[in-house]
Amino acid sequence: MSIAARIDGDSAIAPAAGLPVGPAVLRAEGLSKQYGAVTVLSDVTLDIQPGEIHAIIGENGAGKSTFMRLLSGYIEPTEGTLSMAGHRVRFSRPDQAQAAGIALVHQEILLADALSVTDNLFLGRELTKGGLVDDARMRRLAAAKLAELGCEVSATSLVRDISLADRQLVQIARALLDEHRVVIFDEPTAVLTGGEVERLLTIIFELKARGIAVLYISHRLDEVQRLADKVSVLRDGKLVGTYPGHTLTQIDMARLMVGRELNALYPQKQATRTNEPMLSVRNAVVPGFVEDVSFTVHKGEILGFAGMIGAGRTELFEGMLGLRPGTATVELNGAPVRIRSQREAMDAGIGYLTEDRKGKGLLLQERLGPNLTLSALASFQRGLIVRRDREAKALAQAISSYDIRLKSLGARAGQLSGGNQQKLLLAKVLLSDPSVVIIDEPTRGIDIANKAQIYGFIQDLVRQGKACIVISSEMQELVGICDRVIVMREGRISGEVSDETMTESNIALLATSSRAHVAQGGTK
Amino acid sequence: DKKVVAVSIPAADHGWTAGVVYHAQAAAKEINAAFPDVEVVVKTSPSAADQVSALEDLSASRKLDALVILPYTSEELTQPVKAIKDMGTFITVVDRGLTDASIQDLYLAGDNIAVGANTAKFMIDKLGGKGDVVVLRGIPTVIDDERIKGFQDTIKGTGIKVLDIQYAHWNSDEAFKLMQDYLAKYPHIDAVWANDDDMLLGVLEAVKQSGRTDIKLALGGNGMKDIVKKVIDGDAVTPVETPYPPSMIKTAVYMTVANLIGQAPVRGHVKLDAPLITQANAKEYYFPDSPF
Amino acid sequence: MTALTQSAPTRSERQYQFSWADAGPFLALAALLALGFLVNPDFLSVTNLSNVITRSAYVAIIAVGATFVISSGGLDLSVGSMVAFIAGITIMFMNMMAPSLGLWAIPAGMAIAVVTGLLCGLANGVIVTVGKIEPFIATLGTMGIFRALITYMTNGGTIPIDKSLREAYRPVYFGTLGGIPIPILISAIVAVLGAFVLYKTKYGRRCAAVGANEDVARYSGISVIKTRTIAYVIQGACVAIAAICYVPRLGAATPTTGQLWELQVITAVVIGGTALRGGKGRIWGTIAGAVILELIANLMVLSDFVSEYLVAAVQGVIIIIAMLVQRFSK
Amino acid sequence: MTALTQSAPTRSERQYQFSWADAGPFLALAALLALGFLVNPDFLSVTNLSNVITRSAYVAIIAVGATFVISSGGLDLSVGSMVAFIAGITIMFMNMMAPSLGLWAIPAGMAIAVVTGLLCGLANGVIVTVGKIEPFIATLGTMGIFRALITYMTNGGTIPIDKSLREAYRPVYFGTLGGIPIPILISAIVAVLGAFVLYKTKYGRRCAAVGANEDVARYSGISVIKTRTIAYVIQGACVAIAAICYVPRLGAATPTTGQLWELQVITAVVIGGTALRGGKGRIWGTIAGAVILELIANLMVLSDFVSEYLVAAVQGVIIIIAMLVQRFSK
Ligand SMILES: Nc1ncnc2c1ncn2[C@@H]1O[C@H](COP(=O)(O)OP(=O)(O)OP(=O)(O)O)[C@@H](O)[C@H]1O
Ligand SMILES: Nc1ncnc2c1ncn2[C@@H]1O[C@H](COP(=O)(O)OP(=O)(O)OP(=O)(O)O)[C@@H](O)[C@H]1O
Ligand SMILES: [Mg+2]
Ligand SMILES: [Mg+2]
Repeated sequence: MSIAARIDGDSAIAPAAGLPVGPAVLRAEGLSKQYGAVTVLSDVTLDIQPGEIHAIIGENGAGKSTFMRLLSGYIEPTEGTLSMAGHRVRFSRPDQAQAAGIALVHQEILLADALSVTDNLFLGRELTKGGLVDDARMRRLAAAKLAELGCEVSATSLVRDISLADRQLVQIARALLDEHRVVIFDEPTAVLTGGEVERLLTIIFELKARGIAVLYISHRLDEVQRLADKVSVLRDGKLVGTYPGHTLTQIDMARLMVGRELNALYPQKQATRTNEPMLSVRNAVVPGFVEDVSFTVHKGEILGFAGMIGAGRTELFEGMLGLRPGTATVELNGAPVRIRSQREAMDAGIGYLTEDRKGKGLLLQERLGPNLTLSALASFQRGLIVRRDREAKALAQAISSYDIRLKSLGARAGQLSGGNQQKLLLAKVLLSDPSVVIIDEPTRGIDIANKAQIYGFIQDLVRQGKACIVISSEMQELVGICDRVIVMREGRISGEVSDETMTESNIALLATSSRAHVAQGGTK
Repeated sequence: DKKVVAVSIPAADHGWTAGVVYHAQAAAKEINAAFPDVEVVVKTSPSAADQVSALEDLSASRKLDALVILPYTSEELTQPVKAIKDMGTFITVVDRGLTDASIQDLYLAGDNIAVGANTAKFMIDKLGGKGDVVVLRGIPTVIDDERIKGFQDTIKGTGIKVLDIQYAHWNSDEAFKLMQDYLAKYPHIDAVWANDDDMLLGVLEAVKQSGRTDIKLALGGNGMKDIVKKVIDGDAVTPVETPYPPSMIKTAVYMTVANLIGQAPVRGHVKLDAPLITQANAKEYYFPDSPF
Repeated sequence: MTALTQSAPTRSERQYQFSWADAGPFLALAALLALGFLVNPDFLSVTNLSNVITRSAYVAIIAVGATFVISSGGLDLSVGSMVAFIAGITIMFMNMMAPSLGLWAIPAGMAIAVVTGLLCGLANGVIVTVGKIEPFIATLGTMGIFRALITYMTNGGTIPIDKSLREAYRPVYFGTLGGIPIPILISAIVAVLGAFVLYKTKYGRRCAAVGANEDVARYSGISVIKTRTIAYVIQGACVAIAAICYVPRLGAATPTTGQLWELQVITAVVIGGTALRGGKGRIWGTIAGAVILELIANLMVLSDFVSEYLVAAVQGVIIIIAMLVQRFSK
Repeated sequence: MTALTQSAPTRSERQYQFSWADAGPFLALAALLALGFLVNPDFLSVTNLSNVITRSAYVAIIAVGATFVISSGGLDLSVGSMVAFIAGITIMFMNMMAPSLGLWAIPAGMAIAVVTGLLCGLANGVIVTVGKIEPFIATLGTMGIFRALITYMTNGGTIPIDKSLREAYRPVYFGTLGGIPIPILISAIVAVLGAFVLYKTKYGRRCAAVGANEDVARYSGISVIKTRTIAYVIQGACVAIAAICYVPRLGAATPTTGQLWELQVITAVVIGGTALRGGKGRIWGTIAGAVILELIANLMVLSDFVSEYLVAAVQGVIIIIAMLVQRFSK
């Protein structure tokens, strides 16, 4: 390990070069968290200085989110203390932390679905005029804050009606609404794409300029590299160390997180692609989202779908799979199939992994086994009985092949860390052995080491002669693994790239500007 | 050893049953005080099924020397009462006879058919043989059924016409609403019959509110104290009342105890009449302390 | 992405946009009125409509409270027996005070009614929130308790109000003010207050938030226990007001007073467009729902189509159809 | 992070771990038995207990079905009147067939009962799932409909079963097999079957998944409509079985048969530890809940402490306490 200028993790007071020295705005000392016998975070001591952007990185399940929840009052530590500007503080509720100036943007979406965007933003701190809630003013402020973030939803729309990305932006807006001393972002960009991410990063730099401390968690190490003044690494619930951000390369970070050398992120592309059409979709229409989209994916091919948020990719596939109203002519292996429900899609051999793992993917209150087998129960049946022993075996298998990390086997799906939930969901979808696999955002919230694993796994699928469609907002990832990428914009296909035209800049061009279509000379 | 007399009656869910409970408890208290070697136990049940359960419970935990029962329905209680009789218990049945009359050692009954028939006779008389009448019935049970039958059979062939008949569940509020609707629907009504006094209270309020003067008669039934008071006071619209005294339970308990400890065997069939209560005899039927 | 400034005006338009979902109950109401007129032209007579709307006042008033409870994620099955219990307490108190206070016994009794209502609501709220008992069961329990208490108080019979108070109190149900029956006025006031609290105050926002997502509410520093308990207390106050209007109608409380009102109240709230799972309350829809229910019952009597035995069936069918109309108008 | 293989054995241990939450209803049951013994030693006599458990069979059988409906995220308020309706149909059919079929009319009637139950359940299910109507309101509607139909069928009176069938049919309620009353055996069979379907089969998994999160279920290829409708159909079958046991007990169907059973059924399910919001069903808890309710009523009859008027209040209090005991045992 050739990592330069390591800062002593225990006495993180030692400043990184070029950073101002001062009293820590927030200090965690000996912080530990246990759930029953399980230790999730152990003895973490860390100082956060005003005006610094402090990234926390670590593998899935390393304890990052737990640490952040401890700092912001969502959970209470088993041991250890917090202090702000030298004064001991104790938070037993998040609003206490907020009152003290600490805001957390959750990794999960924590909004009330049935309420409007504005109501969610001001929940618990409604503005009033003469004792009455001042809706007009709250709406104005909400709209302004959302505009600042580049979120285009109306301030009066209900949260249940807006997309995942917009929800995330609403969450961020909520944390930024009041002036705080410390703002914590837990994987804020997992569901965002290019434009939104840039805007968020700009805002974070503004916060820093105003002397606000920012804690930033992301698996997108390029963001970490651009943003972070300091990088703290968690591994297995322990603080490995704190390092000056600008001296670390992404490879360094990955090594520190994993504790071993890493191979290349993207696997060598294999020539598994054939010209044998496997799934072909004609004239797909999803009212309000998708107009007339046609495409074909071949046996052994990895086909990417790129686009900005709101391009309609998710809707295209949900419409095609009968998960929302829409029409499409679908042929599988040359034979027409009618798909009116997800069940029929599965029976036809099409698997779909949703982008919304908490809302649509997993039963959070349920144990892992039943979650894993939910969509493939028939194959666990003998007679009428669902065989628990087979289920347990399948789970053990999934846990090892997808490297799902959990502290206890009795855990509920909701207790897994975000990344491990995603892996469980992947295992669930692949359990019924589909021949066409559609994965919406395969690596959202997945750490760098696991990403490589998942890419390898997608390759395994096509090597077995399946076809794979990957919808992703990470262009780099699409370029890294796909044979071909279709780009969507405003509900239509705006172009297609493959081989040498498959570059991030071409995809970005097709995704954003209508002129790009012309420039590409009609790749459609 | 004390002789045990179990009294099984419906729970107090409206005025009349409340009267039954009141009189049953009064009887139990008086007898328990007067006869040290008799114990009267009163149990109420909110439904036929519960009454069967209560019988099972009462007989499972002790030997019953006598059972006084006012059954919810005849059919449903016949077998369960028979099971008790088979254990050697003296059976007194009140109001509703069992389908197998041989089970009843003593049967004391009101006459629901007569309640309807006597009311009808009075109406025919008072209205001169013709007129438009609206009727409110109670909840769908035998009592209600018999009263309505008595009424309808009696007016058959006369000029009395029933404009409408609907359930008001022996409930004053529902009767009030129903009467309001009758009044809206029919521009002319000569008389109203609510087959229970709880309902009559609601009817009278609705008539009073409407200010209508075409209603010459508004009659009820059961002998509620407020209505008997009206009769005593010579009310023009409610000049008569038909008794169906809840106190019959008390009579039955006393007769049963007499059979048990007295030297006089009391068996057979007693039918209480349902004579019209008029201003002349109303005082006999007025119990100001009863809840009913 | 610079569309923000342009899209700003749309935002306020949206606010006052016509919503079919919100209009559902009112459409159903209009359809029912039209149907009623076809069945029997007397249906739309002023007397009949005024009678029916006056009658719906109790359920409407209680349902305003229920809108709070339900939108906060709770449920209250005890309201029907609570009406009876409060009416009983009120009458007993008035009768007791009549000799010494004279007619002042009436306002004193009303005050007692409100206090009793608040306490009953508080009891429900505390059992549900602090005791953490499923609202359905908790209030089913208190429903039995209140019903038993009124039966006990009346010995199963009736508690009539003192003759000396009767006439003075009567106008609270039968009187009019500017031609409008007083119960209608009272329920209008309750609805306006309810709408004000639910839509315009911090508490209203928090109430809906607690119903929509308890965790989110808690994380936002909202006390779920306090908020939901207050909803039950509001419910108690509404029940008390309904009881105050109820007593002068028949001048008595009986063990059957308010029987099954809880089901009517919940039906009114749901027909009005409030979801039983919480998070959204519609006061005006609730009022429409209460009127719809009473109109259906009225229509059954005014029409001659239906056998007396089948009235309940037809009512059931109409309610289901009304809900379907709502679904389709969405 | 290779801890996975090591921790594998823990799995089966955990599977059969003792859970206080699950034990709650049984603890409450034990507490009640102890209390009963203190109040009246006869309480624990074989006859009494056998009576009480036999009696709780109806509610238990229906509640097994309700466990499915509730854990799939539904609710069914119509079960009480459905019992009456099915009992009515069954008796009418048996009486009609008695002259031609003789005693074979009894099994034929039972078959009709089951078919009717399945159809009633299907109707509820379709209204709720396809009609997308809030289950509370939809089944409140069908509750009115079934109740009205039985009133219509009986003309407001009773339909007694034919004398010729009476004696032959009696043992279905009053008989014993190996010393155990037949209704207890039937409810045990229903419970075992229910537990098997809910815990061991594909359908049971799906049912719980639909109740826990509709979206997840849909995205897992589960038809929410089908799953939930089947739950209502199961409920209908259970109601039919309960009706089959009910008829010989009272030998007649009346318009008041089964009144308020829906509340008892839901209470039994909830006391048993099934959450009303769905996602988790506990068949054995439900059975315990049904027995608890019947024991409370029995205790009221056997003890002489409580005024007749207050029985309902004491029952309410005991139910609330039983729920609190459960909460605390978690
Ligand atoms: N309530 C809980 N009970 C038991 N274990 C828990 C609970 N919450 C979290 N854990 C465990 O704590 C560990 C750390 O979780 P955490 O969410 O902090 O990880 P993370 O670093 O944020 O991961 P990711 O990058 O995947 O989001 C995980 O193994 C998780 O299963
Ligand atoms: N229920 C809804 N009602 C109204 N608008 C909606 C609804 N759901 C989504 N939208 C809008 O539709 C558009 C498409 O949504 P979505 O973000 O899911 O598309 P996408 O191409 O899958 O993007 P990504 O997968 O990158 O998030 C967005 O503008 C979103 O705000
Ligand atoms: Mg995390
Ligand atoms: Mg998407």
